[in-house]
Amino acid sequence: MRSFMQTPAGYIGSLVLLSGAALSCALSSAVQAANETLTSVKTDTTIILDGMAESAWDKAPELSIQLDNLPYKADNYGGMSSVNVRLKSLYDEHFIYLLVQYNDPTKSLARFPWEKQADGSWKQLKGKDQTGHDNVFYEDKLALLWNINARGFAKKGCDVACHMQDDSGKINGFDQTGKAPGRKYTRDGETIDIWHWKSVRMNPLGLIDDQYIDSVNDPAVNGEWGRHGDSKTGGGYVDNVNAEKTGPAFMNRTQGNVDGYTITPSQKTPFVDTFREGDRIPGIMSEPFTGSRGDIWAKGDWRDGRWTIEIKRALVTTGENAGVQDVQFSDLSKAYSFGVSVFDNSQIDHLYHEGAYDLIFK
Amino acid sequence: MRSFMQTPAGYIGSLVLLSGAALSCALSSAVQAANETLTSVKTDTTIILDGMAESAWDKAPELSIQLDNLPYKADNYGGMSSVNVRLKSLYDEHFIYLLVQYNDPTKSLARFPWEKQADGSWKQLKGKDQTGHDNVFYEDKLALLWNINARGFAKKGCDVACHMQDDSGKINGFDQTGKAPGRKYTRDGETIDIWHWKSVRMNPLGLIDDQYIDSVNDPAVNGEWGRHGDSKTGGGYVDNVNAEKTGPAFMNRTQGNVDGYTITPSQKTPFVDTFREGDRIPGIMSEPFTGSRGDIWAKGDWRDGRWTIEIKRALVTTGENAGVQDVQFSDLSKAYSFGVSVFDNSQIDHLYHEGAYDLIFK
Amino acid sequence: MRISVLNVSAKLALSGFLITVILAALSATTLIGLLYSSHDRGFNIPEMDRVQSHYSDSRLIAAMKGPMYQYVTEDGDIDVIAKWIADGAQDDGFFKDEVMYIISEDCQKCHSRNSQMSKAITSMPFSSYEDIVQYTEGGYSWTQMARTAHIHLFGIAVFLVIVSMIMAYSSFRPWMKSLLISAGWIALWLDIGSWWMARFYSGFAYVISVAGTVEIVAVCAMSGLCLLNLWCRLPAIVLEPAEQ
Amino acid sequence: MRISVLNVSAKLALSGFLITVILAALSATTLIGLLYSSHDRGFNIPEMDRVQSHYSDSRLIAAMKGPMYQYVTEDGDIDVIAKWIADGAQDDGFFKDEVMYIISEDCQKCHSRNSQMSKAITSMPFSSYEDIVQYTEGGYSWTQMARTAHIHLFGIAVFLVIVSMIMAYSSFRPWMKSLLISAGWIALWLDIGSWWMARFYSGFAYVISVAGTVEIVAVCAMSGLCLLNLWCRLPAIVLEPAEQ
Repeated sequence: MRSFMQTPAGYIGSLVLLSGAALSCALSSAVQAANETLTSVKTDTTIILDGMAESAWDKAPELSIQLDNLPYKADNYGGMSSVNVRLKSLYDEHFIYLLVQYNDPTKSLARFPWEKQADGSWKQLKGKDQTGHDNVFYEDKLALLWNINARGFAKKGCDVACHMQDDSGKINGFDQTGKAPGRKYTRDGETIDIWHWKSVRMNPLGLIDDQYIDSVNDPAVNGEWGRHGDSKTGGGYVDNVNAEKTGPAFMNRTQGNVDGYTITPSQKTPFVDTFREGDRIPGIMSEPFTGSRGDIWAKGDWRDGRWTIEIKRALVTTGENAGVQDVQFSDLSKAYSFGVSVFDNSQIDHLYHEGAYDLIFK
Repeated sequence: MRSFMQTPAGYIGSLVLLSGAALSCALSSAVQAANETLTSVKTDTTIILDGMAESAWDKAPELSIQLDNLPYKADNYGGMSSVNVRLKSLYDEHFIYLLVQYNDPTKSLARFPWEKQADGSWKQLKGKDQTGHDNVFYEDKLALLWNINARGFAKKGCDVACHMQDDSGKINGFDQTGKAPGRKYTRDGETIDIWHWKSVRMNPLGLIDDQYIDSVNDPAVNGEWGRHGDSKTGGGYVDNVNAEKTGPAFMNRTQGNVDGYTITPSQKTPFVDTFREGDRIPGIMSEPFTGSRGDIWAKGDWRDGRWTIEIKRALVTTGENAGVQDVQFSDLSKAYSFGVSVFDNSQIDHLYHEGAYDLIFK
Repeated sequence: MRISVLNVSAKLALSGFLITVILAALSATTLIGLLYSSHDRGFNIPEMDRVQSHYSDSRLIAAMKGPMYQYVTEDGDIDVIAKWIADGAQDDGFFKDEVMYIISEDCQKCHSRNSQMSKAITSMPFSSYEDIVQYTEGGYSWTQMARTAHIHLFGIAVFLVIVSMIMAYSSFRPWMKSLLISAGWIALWLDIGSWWMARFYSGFAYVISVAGTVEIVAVCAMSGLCLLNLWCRLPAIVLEPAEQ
Repeated sequence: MRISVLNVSAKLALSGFLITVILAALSATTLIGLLYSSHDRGFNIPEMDRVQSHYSDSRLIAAMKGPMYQYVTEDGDIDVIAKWIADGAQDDGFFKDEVMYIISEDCQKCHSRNSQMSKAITSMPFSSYEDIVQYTEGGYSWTQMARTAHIHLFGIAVFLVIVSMIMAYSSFRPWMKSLLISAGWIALWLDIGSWWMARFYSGFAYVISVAGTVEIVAVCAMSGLCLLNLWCRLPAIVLEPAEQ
């Protein structure tokens, strides 16, 4: 070594060695951080869907997600600007269960109700924003989006399906000014599953509206663009309005139910006007979906400023078009990417997070 | 040289020479560029005003102006955010001719039309923005502003007449919140000529609405502040509305004309309701201006996404108050400053350019 | 002692330094050319009116003469505002009647908290005396001057003393050495002193330009001459007689 | 003359200087490690792709690789846009079909004049070719380069000439002294020159890294060796024969 260092060549060699070592370290690239995960834990307890967390949930680890973005500024939005959603998951041989909890100071249920006026007439209450969507007389909702095969979802989350108006008010070339700030659709051949929990329209029936997003990006093909309900054999929503459109057609048999802002089949009674000024009647009627659109069960309960929602679905669904419209938890060693969104009494303006989260099974 | 450099004085001299040379270069200032010009070329061909450019226009050089500014963000504006306007000019012994062409993907004519509703009633369609001006049910318009004697117009263009709300929503001390984002008026004793081409109200009659701006800056004196129509002896616009304001009073004799969003004298027929749901009737009636306000002829034609407008006016006008309200091309050796603006289906929100352009005669 | 008799290592050390100083001086010259011309690339001659405006005008006047010039109705308007600033930029009748009128006609449309114009600058409103007066102080403020001056004086002093000392121990004729060394230091004081003086009399912008040029020329000349002296045989005419 | 024969006070003065230079070099290395890695504390090895991105990428690509990376659907999208920029960033079919598609999917939701998204950046719209092309120029601008170069060249010249001169008067073998001194200066010129050249060919980022490493190693080696020479007996093998 001594004689090596003594020669100019040896000295230069040492220098080169040194810089080479530094350089090779420099070339090592950083490892990308993985998504945060929600771990589903195996259970052998029966989970009762009642919007109350039984002790079986205690053994499931909690994932907390901060939602603090909104896609647009609705001019009459009075809801939350951020919310922390806490998630847990359990599974058994056949089903997966989710527990969702978040604080919401207002329980919003008055979705487009009819209200009796001073002159005896009936008026359907609405509060539309600049895009024609309601943020005043609406309902609390929650959406879980599950990736089926959308490019980039695992990294960017729901954002891959989100398309907002460009500078000229267009989406995919179609003028959407005054119609919608944004539209959801995927790239060709890709779908995303939506579990759309609706506190007024479906919660009383113990169901979630099971929907999906595909690549339809033309309003002439589908008014909701890429958003669709799953295939169904029956059930759904009907506006509660008489033929003259001057008032409701039906009412609830027992009007005392304060949460009754929809009319369920068991309550449905022809409308007889014995009401006083200010009385309200639901603007919508709901029947349980049958078929693929009605294969997710859920029950939410609002108590002391907090929504608690329990959800149950088969790990693998078998309804019509289930392979395209539903995420299938068929391989429990895989990670399933999802996103979550909260609608605080808003028709479309929703609190969201950036990126995606992963569900894994343990 | 050697002996010169050898002395201290010689050395200092060289240094001074060097710095002096650098300095004198530094002192040369940049020359300011003159306005771009539109050159009007003498013609002996008859120009037919039909919105189609005959071959006589081929010998006139073209001036291209990019309009890419808007004075405010109308919340329902769905029009263009920039447009390139191409201008040519010809003149003969008595008249000046202008050819204006610009691309506009939408031919917008439905200016406040009446539409028959499902229940048989009539509704006048409007889409007002936050300032109470329409950007949905309006018409395409074009404005040429010609300097008469406004200070600074030759440099700043139309901007010298433009006054926007200040931080407290006032213009010249008057609260304009929700009324208008800006108002047009000049300084005392100054006027600007406006050639205001309106595709629905005046184009079917082959006229331009000849207007001007003066220094009125008080809404109590004139609701439009400094904006006025030129002196007229007759003609103009009337809203087409019945006495109860529940529907139109007149209709077009032949309703088949798709461009007929105004009712011209030859078409005017009392309203008889034999219409179906969704049918529309013009919301306005137009009669040709007579007098100074009707002394500019023009015809625009929209074809394949492009407006072509041909304009004709006497080089020197002789109507009432012509000296104050009209630019006079009385000295063909002078340059005449002008600005141009495009209204894409918008009542007041307009695409404009900064600075002014010059018209010269060759 | 003479630098020409140093050992090779020391000559290498000094040469590296002198070459680096020349490169740095070229960079500084490039920077000055870019800052005081309308170009954004290449080597440029500084434009005198930009130098003057930078060192003596207020930000308001500099903007009206420079990037915002197209929005100024007439050149006379700039003079009106310059007069108001020269008189102390008070919240007086002249401000309300004359200055605010020009500001409202020429600036406020975009410089307003609520402006929706395409080129709106809502973060720099010109709605009140308080909004406007903060852009009326001319040239360097005491704080800016103290900060910029201490950085440049310390920094330049250090490299210039080394260049000067190398020059002082070169073989050139004493009058050449004394002249270049003095020119370097005196030009430095005149240059930086004038940054401040130009605030009061804009003619000092000429002093800044001349002194800056002398400074750069002196530094490059000393560095170049010393490099020659380190490695070349020089003609007798430039050498101190004792060396011939 | 040799530094080993200096009096104790002078040795203390030089030692203080040399130790401070080593500390400063360590600080600079720490800073570089922080700037070109994804960490915000500790001593880090610079990541080559970040160095390359800083000196040669356009703002658009640097943003897509850096702070905006989370909004990029797939890494391949960055390559598509980089290819477009490399081919001259023309308003051509490739721009309309490929680039605008990616921009509209990944950027426009927030980068739009009318965006109301929570993170809307309405002041930097990406709606048209004109909007986007201004972020496609790579690396340092002339002005940035001139400013950064003049500060670094002057600053480094001053301390490096002192380190080099101490080294030149140490007792080491002449080839060691000449080699380290030359390496220090040449690495400096290569390093700073490459900041600019990387704008044209991103491979110069490797020159920046190697030259920067050589620079730091040379400075620390000279300082360390001189400290040893001031206070220790050195083995004959490293000393100039006359000193043995």
